[in-house]
Amino acid sequence: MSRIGVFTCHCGENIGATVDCVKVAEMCKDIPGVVHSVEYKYMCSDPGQRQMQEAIKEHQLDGVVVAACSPRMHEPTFRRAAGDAGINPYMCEMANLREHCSWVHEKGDATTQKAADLIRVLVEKVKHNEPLHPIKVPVTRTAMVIGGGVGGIQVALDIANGGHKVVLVEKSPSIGGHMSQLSETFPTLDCSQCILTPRMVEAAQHPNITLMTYSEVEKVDGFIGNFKVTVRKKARKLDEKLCTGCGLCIQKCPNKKISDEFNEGLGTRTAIYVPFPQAVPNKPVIDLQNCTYYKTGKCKVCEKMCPTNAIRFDQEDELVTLDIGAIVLATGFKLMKTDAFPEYGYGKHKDIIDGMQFERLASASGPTSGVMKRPSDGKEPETVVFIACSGSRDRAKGVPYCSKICCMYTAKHAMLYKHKVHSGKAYVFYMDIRAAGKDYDEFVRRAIEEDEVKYIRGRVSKIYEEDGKLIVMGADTLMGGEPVVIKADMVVLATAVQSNDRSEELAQTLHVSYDSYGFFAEAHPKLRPVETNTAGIFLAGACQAPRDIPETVAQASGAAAKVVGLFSNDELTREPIVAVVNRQAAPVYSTCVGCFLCQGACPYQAIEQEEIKARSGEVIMTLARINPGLCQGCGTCVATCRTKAIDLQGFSNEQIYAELMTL
Amino acid sequence: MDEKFEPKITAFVCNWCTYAGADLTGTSRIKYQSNVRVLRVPCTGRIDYMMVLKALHKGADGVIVSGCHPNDCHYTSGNYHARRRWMVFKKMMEVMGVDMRRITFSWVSAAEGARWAQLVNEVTDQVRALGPYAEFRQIIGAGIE
Amino acid sequence: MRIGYYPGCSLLGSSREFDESTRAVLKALDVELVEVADWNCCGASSAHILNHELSIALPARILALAEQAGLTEILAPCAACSNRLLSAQQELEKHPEMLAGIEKAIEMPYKGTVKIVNILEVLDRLKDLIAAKTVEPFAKKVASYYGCLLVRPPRVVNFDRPEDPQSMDRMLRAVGATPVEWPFKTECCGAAFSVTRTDIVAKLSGKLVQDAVKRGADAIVVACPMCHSNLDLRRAEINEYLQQEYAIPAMFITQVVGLALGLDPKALGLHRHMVPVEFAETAGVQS
Amino acid sequence: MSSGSHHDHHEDTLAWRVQQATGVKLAHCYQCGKCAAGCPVADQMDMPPCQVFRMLQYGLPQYDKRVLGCEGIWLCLACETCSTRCPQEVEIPKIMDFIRGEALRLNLAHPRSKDILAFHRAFLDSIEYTGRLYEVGLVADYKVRSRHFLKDVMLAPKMYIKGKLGLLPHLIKNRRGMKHLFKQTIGKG
Ligand SMILES: Cc1cc2nc3c(=O)[nH]c(=O)nc-3n(C[C@H](O)[C@H](O)[C@H](O)COP(=O)(O)OP(=O)(O)OC[C@H]3O[C@@H](n4cnc5c(N)ncnc54)[C@H](O)[C@@H]3O)c2cc1C
Ligand SMILES: Cc1cc2nc3c(=O)[nH]c(=O)nc-3n(C[C@H](O)[C@H](O)[C@H](O)COP(=O)(O)OP(=O)(O)OC[C@H]3O[C@@H](n4cnc5c(N)ncnc54)[C@H](O)[C@@H]3O)c2cc1C
Ligand code: SF4
Ligand code: SF4
Ligand code: SF4
Ligand code: SF4
Ligand code: SF4
Ligand code: SF4
Ligand code: SF4
Ligand code: SF4
Repeated sequence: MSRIGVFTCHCGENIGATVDCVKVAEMCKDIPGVVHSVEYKYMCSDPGQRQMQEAIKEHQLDGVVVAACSPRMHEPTFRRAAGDAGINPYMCEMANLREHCSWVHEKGDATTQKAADLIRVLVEKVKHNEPLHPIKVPVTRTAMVIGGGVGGIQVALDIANGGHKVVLVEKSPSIGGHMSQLSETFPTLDCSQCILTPRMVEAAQHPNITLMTYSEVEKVDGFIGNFKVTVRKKARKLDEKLCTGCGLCIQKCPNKKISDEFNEGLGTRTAIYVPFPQAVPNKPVIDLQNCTYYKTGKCKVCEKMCPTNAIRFDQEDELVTLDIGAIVLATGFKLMKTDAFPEYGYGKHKDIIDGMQFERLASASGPTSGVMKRPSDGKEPETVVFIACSGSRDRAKGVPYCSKICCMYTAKHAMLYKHKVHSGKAYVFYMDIRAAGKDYDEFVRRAIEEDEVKYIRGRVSKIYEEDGKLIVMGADTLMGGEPVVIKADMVVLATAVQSNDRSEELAQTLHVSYDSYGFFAEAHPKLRPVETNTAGIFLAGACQAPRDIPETVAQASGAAAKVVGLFSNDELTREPIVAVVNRQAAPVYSTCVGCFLCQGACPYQAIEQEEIKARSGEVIMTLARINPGLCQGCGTCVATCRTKAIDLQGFSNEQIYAELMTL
Repeated sequence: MDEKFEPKITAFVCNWCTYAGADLTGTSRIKYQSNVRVLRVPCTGRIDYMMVLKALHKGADGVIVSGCHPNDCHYTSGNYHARRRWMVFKKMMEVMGVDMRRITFSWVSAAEGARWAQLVNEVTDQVRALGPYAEFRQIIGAGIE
Repeated sequence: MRIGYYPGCSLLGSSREFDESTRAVLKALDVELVEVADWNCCGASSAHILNHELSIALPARILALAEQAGLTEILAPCAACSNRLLSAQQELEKHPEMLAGIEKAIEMPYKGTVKIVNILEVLDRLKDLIAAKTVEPFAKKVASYYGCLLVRPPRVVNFDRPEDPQSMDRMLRAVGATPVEWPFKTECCGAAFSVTRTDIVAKLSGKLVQDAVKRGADAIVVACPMCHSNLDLRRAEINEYLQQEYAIPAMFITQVVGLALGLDPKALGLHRHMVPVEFAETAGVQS
Repeated sequence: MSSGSHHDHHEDTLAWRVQQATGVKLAHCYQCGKCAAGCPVADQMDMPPCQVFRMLQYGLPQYDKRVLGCEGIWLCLACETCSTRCPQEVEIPKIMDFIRGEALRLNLAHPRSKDILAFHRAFLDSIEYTGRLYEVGLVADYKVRSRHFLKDVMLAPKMYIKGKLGLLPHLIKNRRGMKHLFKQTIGKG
């Protein structure tokens, strides 16, 4: 039988002025189960709390209702006090007499009656409360960062400098991402390699960072603080420990005409290769699709040349399973290809290139050593047209969103071109100029005012080739839609930023949400921008939405701070407001019938399938099981379950129906 | 209609938006009618509509269900599930002949203190005009024990 | 093979050779054409300019007649006709509320079950047979000209790709021709203004003729009578506008295929062109 | 909401009528100019398509009037180049069709539309009376209506020689049906 105490607070005049607190305390004495009911001026004051604690002991109370202000204000205070007095903190509830009654109603009997009703509801609830215990989960203090672009590198360095271990997983043979391909960067025009390469080296040499390049995440189990991640290390076909990176194998590989990804198809590489000279790690990999040995069974020149006998043709992929406490996704983006544009020739004109190809043409380390040469015939282009919003903001054939970075890099490209070809003409077709960063609009104005780049407001309808020129058919909407035709030598399309290949697949592996374009979804767009809705998994950079470098790095440091914050605990303590699926003795096991409707409803993927096995090992039934590490206590599953097999601790069916019965 | 009839209104509200919004009504000292009794749940997703029927059965003349605005759900999609279930529930109730003017589904955010007062007043007035919901308790009451 | 046939008005008059060559080629390929009895004009580019309902009722009558004849598929060689028929069919699918009024106007039930195909689709189905029966490869360089209505608007016609289409090029290659790479395959010739604004036609079609010649074509190949009229009938205006004597012939795809199959040029109506179908010996001959 | 807007009050502007009749939303046009950039006749239009939409977007009578009275709408060839490429999927020719109809209805059509109209009227007359296009009749009728008597006279004999000009109309059997069809559609307005 319950022994409940009720403590009604006047809150000075705040409650007392409209609610007759003395009368309320009297009325409460009649509620079945209430053995003690008093009122006091300020319950939250030290004497108030002490009074409650003494009453708990004196009257051997097993539950208390404090009728005072909003639980959103003082629930922790009174629960702590109740706990200190020796009862389970979750046996303490608050009735909100202030915000929901005295402040919003006039003085009178109805208000006093309402106050008593509010208390009655919570007394019924407390009667059905169960003692609960905060959930504690241990934390593995090793982070995994997936994606080794500038975002991933920054996350890894910040966490590592915070004193924790980091595993950086990169799918390509080198870290660096898109930034390693850039020539110079807006808005300062500093050399991309010069600022990135030192950070790449720092990441490689940091004692707390383990690089896993040429590797991909295959499987993720577990929950915050306790993930188990399986990574596939793809076979480079060489022993990284023996290889010194001398490059002899590369020099001698006879297979030299392979289109080079790093140079966006504007250069060539060998079958055994490092993607670019400053690659980290500087160890080659054999491209199985193009290596003569793997195609014909003959060659092995690289093996013969290698002074350290590092080549391993028989090397296989390796699966490694790691214990990880937190994961940061930083897998970046990809660009829409030029062949996506029917009206610009479906990619058949060699001199219509995308932004990244322009970066390689402008880069001192690129295929032309930074000299402006157009791809078709190597001539210096005298007129270059840049087309912004190519595929972006195009609901018909592209993506409806703005790619955010292209206004800026287009201004940069036009500028770089003018710096390299002084007599050249640069035209930019645009719809709006979105340059809302620090020093950004000034940068665009500089392109227009100082470098004399001509900006034309309009989209381009068609491009075709005639007498070695590209005829660009545009219009100028600032001249009432007048058609404008420009004969160009090269056209650069600022193609849309899209989510990276297979990002949906990766999101599903990690159980994080993604939007309809495949970008990973943040937990809240304004207040939790670096978290996902799966606890312990964070986001950085262009994998979430189009981003430039400053934003990527800022978000990366934010994600790192979250991880370091998480790792500052030995254990994670969580409110025990979680759902549970009932379990009963054999042969019933549970009222759960295994329909798994709850699984689809849970926003946090907290519901797993559990197999109940007979002693013989045969599966008798499959039941739902809630992972308390993942459950956030929303209760959606409870309402979804038709057999009432799930209940939510702290807001159980029994509690809520008990509350309803008092009405 | 009985001039003195004071309806009982039960409100199921989520902890993060509407409960906090109602708190704000208090801190802003906005007055509203005192007929409503609030039941706090973590999320509208927690609300099993049998609870709504139970409330009507146990004497409520009107029910309010209110949570976060679409896309603002603290639990990202709980209110979305609540809305989906609500559609089904509504159909079911219509078939059963429940007067849907008795049940109000709304959104009140943590910043909408005035909106909460307005909602409560509107519902209270409407239900007061409708009178006690005795039919429900007669027709269906027994069935949902 | 047996297929319904809707020639349309131009094929009875100004583009008789398209009708003649279509019939001749399909006959040679053992395709039986069943002409829709008592067909009417589809309304072409005039009806929709003046009245929306009329522009649907006219094609609907044709389709309903075809249904009554038990046809499941009809060939409309004229690109304008097939475009109008498709538009009307889709409009009625999208707006079933219009159906009652239309049925009342045409005094017939309309079900919308007839599939409408253009000449390139039919030829494409027969391409193996055509390749096998080709006796005189058309070893010329050609500019394949699709015009507007075969490929646009894509949501209505849903045929080939809207820019730089390939189906006619494939067929031309199959009969030994070499299509030139040119950018004006689907640029507008000015069709609707053939009679009223010959100045615009001269300009737009002139650009096509000029560019086709520049890119080395020996002939322009078309699949639409309106395109043909503009490129052939209106050649005098074009030449006057360009101040040049362009003699490059404009031929129907069916005429080209017919020649390759060894059919009599007269049966293909080649003598009816304003611009004679003649090729200089030196013209790029290759296969 | 299917209309994509939560405003249900509308004044009777041309834009509103366009939307009602064609289902095309003018607010979708974001003035990129791509339609004008590819339009084969934009350089001849006093008002290229994007500017037509810009004026309509205001919903002000003075701009509606300018749109209805411009020549550009009569020059549109319905070639669908613009709508095929429009990034916002605006069905431009459909709108042009409707505006031309409105221009005629309100007697605001540009004077130079007369020739074009004369042609289309002659065309439809031919169909109404014969069921099919009677080219000789069409040309003759058009010349009378447009008063361009001499234009194309030189072409006719050549076409005759080539067997392309039938001097007699092709009559369909059910000519009564044709008349009925016209009466039920265009005859209603
Ligand atoms: C043409 C162009 C010019 C630009 N110029 C500028 C400029 O001047 N200034 C500026 O501030 N910004 C510029 N940017 C933007 C800049 O490139 C991005 O902001 C930046 O690269 C984003 O970094 P990131 O780390 O998020 O992504 P990325 O650079 O894309 O790096 C992602 C990394 O993750 C790896 N990865 C992907 N998937 C997986 C997986 N499943 N598992 C493991 N690894 C994976 C990738 O291989 C890559 O290494 C430009 C962009 C473009 C396209
Ligand atoms: C009209 C308008 C509408 C907006 N709408 C949106 C919107 O819809 N969505 C959105 O995302 N953003 C919006 N913003 C932007 C948003 O307001 C800012 O991004 C945000 O407030 C920035 O937060 P902050 O903490 O950096 O700065 P602030 O909000 O300016 O806070 C700075 C605080 O520091 C205090 N302070 C200043 N100097 C000192 C000092 N010397 N010592 C101690 N304290 C000091 C100030 O008193 C203040 O409390 C809007 C801004 C404006 C102007
Ligand atoms: S030759 Fe051997 S050591 Fe040198 S880079 Fe190649 S694999 Fe490494
Ligand atoms: S075995 Fe392959 S990688 Fe090695 S040298 Fe030959 S082609 Fe190059
Ligand atoms: S950033 Fe500029 S160019 Fe890029 S999509 Fe947005 S508006 Fe267009
Ligand atoms: S200053 Fe503000 S309003 Fe102006 S362009 Fe920038 S963001 Fe837009
Ligand atoms: S909804 Fe209920 S019965 Fe179905 S699987 Fe989940 S817990 Fe089991
Ligand atoms: S209470 Fe919410 S978070 Fe927890 S398992 Fe149920 S649906 Fe998932
Ligand atoms: S192309 Fe479309 S969006 Fe652009 S101006 Fe024309 S109608 Fe408007
Ligand atoms: S349909 Fe009309 S407006 Fe559009 S491109 Fe063709 S002629 Fe121009």
